[in-house]
Amino acid sequence: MFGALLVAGIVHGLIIGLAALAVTLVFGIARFPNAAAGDTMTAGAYAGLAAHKASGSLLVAGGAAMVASAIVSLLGYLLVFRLLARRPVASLLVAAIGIAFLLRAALGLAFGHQQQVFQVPLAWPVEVMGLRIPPMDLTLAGVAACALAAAFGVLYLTSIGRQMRAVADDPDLARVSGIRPLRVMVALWLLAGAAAGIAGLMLGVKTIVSPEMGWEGLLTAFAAAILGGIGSPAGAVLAGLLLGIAQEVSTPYVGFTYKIALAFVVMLAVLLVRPRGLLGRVEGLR
Amino acid sequence: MTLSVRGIGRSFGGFRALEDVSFEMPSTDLLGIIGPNGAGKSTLFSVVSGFIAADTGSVVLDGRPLDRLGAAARARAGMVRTFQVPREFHHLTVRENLMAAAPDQTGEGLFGLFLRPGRVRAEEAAIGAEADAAIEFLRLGAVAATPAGRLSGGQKKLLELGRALMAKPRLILLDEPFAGVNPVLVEQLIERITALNTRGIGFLVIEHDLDALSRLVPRLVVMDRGRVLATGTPATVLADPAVREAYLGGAVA
Amino acid sequence: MTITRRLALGAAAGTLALPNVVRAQAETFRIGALNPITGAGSPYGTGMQRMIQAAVEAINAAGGVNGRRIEVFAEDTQTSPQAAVLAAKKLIEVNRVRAILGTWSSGVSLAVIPLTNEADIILMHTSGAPALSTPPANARNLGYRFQATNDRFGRAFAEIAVREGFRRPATMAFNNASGIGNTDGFRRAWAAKGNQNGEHVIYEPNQPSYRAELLRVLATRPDVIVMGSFLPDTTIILREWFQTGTPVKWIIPGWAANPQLVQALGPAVTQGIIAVESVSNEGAQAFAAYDAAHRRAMNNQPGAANAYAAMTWDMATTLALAIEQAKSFETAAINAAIRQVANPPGDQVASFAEGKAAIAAGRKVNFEGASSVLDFDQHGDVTPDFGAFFIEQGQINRRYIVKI
Amino acid sequence: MEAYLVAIAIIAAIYVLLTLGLTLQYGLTGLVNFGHVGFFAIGAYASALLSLQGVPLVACFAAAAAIAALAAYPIGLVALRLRDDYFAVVTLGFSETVRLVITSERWLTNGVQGIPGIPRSFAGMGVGMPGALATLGAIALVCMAVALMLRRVVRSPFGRAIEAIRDNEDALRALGKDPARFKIQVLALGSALAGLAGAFYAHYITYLSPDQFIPLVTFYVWMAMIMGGVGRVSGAVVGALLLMLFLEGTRFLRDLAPDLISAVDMASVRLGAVGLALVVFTLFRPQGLMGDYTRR
Repeated sequence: MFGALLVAGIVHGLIIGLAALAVTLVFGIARFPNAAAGDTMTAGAYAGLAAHKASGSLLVAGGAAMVASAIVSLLGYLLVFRLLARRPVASLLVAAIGIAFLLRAALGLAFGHQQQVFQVPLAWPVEVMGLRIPPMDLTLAGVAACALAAAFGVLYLTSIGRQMRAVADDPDLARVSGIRPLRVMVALWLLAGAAAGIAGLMLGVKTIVSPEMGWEGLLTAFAAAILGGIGSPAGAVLAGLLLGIAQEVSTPYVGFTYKIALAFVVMLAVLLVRPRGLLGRVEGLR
Repeated sequence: MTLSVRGIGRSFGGFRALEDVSFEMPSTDLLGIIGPNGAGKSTLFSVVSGFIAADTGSVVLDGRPLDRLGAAARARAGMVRTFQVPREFHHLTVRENLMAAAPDQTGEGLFGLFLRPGRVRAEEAAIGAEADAAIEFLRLGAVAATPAGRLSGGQKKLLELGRALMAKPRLILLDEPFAGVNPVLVEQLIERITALNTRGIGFLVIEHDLDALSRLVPRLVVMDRGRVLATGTPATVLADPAVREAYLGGAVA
Repeated sequence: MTITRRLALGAAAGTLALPNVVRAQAETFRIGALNPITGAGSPYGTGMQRMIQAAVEAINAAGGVNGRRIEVFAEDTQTSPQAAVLAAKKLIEVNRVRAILGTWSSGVSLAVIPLTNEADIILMHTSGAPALSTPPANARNLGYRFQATNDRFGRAFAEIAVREGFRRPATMAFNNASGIGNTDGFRRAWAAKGNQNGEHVIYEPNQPSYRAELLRVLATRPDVIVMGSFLPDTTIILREWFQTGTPVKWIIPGWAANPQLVQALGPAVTQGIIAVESVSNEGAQAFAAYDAAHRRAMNNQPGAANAYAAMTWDMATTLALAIEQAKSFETAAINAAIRQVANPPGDQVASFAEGKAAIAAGRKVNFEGASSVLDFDQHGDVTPDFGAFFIEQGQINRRYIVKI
Repeated sequence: MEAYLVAIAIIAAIYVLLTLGLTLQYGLTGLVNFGHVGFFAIGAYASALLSLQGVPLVACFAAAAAIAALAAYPIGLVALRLRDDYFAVVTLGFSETVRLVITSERWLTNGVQGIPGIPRSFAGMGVGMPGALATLGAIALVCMAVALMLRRVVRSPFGRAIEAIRDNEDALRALGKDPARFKIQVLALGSALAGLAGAFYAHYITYLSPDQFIPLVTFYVWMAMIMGGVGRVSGAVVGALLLMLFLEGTRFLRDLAPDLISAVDMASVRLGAVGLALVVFTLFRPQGLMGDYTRR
């Protein structure tokens, strides 16, 4: 039972981790919690669903989800967030909520409110070291691992990725060192969007696709991003996994309702001890 | 009655911003801190005033260690700072800015506000009079009712000084008080600060404008790359070859 | 402040202007269709609303009630009590409706019924909560329930579990009034038969995974899992269950185990699921008429796909017959006539036109609806029969009927 | 018709009360509270449960405000050490946790089945128009009293300090004042207003269930505040009225032109319009309809 819950937790955690990655990238660089990340995921899920219906291939669906979410994410930046760059965090937050609602409304109008599902073949579990693992979990874990590898590749191996991390570390320092902010921001929003898109696709394949799906998971993604330390991609993924596993494994003890609150409680506990999150740097004294 | 800064060290990531910084000053005195860009002056200020935690070392005011106190508590202990870029409360008028700085107001708690209205009124009148006095002292009368966000840079510096005064400190930490201020106002500031000093308020001043600073303070601490390079009167310090090398570069040499 | 006043006046003027439009029309009998178009009830709400309208069309085509046409005003409850209260206020106060038909969730019905009582009009609903039968909610006996109570559903589940020879049932409930009502009803009925209840799990909506919930239940090795669930969560749970490879049988309410579920999961996963539903009165003529209307209005979907739509169809017809019978538009008279036209004895009639003719001929009628035979007890509740449907090779086949 | 207008006015007044609380917290102090609905829920349930125990309604209302304020205290203690954006997420999480507790603790709240039959305010005057008018009168009086109180607070030393926090928290700290002390009081007072609004809501709707307290309600209040004018007491009133006009107006739109848009799509359109209003006002008129708060 514990092993099975662990497997479920890891897959769940990878989805949270990807969503948290999208949140933390924006949080670290554009400096506000992007409440539209959840609905960006939903957009990715619908794009993936359409592509999957047309092609029957999960790979094509993944590509479509990434592209669609990346475009949605970039549009949000170009049309709204860029114009609010010098405003207080609250303005950006409220605008993000607005964009989230707009996106959800648009998806509801375009696709209706009825649930839709990915028609993927379901199979019986495979035995790995005495653990019965559903093949779908393996596929999804593989997809997530590839997506994470690609995202970290961009962040750590390319010049634009290094620039992004530099801006995340210290925006002022980065400005004087001649990094062109617009290029970095465009790359950032594209990358964050693509990560959200894959997260949306995975959630859609695992569960069902509906206009509300992304919004429901947003709080957990926020919790993971904060838990991992704002602006720390590795921290976000780690925290996502931690929360996913904690939610699944703890349910025998805390019950099925409070498992949702667990993410929040863990986040609060960590913030009390380490106000900057798990992998965030501790600075300042208040 | 002294402020003593002992062995302060602070790093950011791999970068050592401050390393074993120590100096001492009578808390009724005037002391200047100079140094080139990146010497760690502002970081030192933030550490002393409690906005940034030190990795090592200790700050002691009048025999009381302040290291475990936050910024607000250090201010209450008698040491109030200003900021390099003025941080006026831009929606409040100049007078309101000054009144907001007065300590221990009954009306700053909701219970006091609603349960002891008489006392709040009396305090307001007293604080208002105090603020009016400060306005007159700083010659801000013309803008007393103007929202602080609309003041000129120099006026904001004066306002910051006035706000610090309203908090009734023993020691004021001024972060580049002359930066971006026109020469006439600089003279006025120097004169006002000196006047305040004669009333027994100490000043620790970071400044770029060596000339103005030399006329204001009798003693200087010179910093470079996070360390204290020299301490002494402006004349002796500026004669020090190491200081000329580091701070003035080839210009004087 | 000038802007405030201008806006407020503008708002008031805007709303006040509307009733004139309404008043300009000929004298009609007005009813409100208050359905869950959006929110949790959205899979059913549109069908419910359309079937009220379709039934009213048929009634008006047959000459209306007491010589008046029925006029329908439709509102969305958003499946939210607050929105429903304002919608009901609007229907009552602005549209001046004389009955409200088709509130769906218990929360909404419980919030709306004080208003209908206060306005002295009839409320016909499809909610399961037992509280709606008795005072204070139904203090004036103006509330009518066209759906079986959750408790009766649970009893039907237990009958079927016994008949299928299950020994160790576990239960899983969606955490809302209906989900818990169904499983609690089952557990009570099962225990009353002298049996031992198994594991019971209440789960939250909108979870990305129900594995922990499932594993908890499956660990107790039940031979059947009885669900109080809805479509989205059932879809996810069955998917996860299939991938665990553990054999178990399922008893699921018909609103969750429906053609959409089969379409989402395919025949392999859904094989052998027992769906339980209050059977629409399918043999009846009324059902044929309803089914045809449903197919016309809902893009050729069969009427059996939405049991609530059959109930709202019956609501409109029952109300219209009662008005004919009462020969009055007064609530008290209509209310007194509802059981007269719906309960035996009397000539069985299947449509408004047929009933109207019989009433005109001075005969006592007994309306047999599309959703059930529609006999109301002293609380205004119906006791429909339940069908046990088995999903086999992707087809949902009815095996037998359970009477409680 | 009149009763419908009264019903709308009562709900609008409840939103006014909620918006006044948020105006104090965000408009005047800069606290990004995304968990307003949590305190609304606490007030509603507290008052409902107490009244069902036979406690007189006036005491229930007072208790609702007090309990909501008490609930805000520990949250403030923890959360106000955090950055603004963390505070937003923490409060959002808090309100969801409140909803989960209401859902789970059936012994207290009857869980998802909800609490029916909550005593109606002014039930003694009958359930019809007189009672509704009395309720409206009472809540209007409370709103006015609260608005006057807020004006008093704004012009007080406390108001000066919280506006200083909004303008520059560090500068206030440098002057020896601990912003957290003010923020906790602001959070508690704003939450007390939300709790009071909850009590009015409970005794007007007479039925409570957890699904009435979703985060969307919080964002409705944000929308009202932003449209009306951030930091203005009059803005809260205008914003709440606009919100109701918008929420209820869509009903009449369909009465006039039923074929224009289906009810299902209308829900999406309504949500989209909330979103659009939030974005457009933030972008182009951050000071709201009632103008800049510096010129109060």
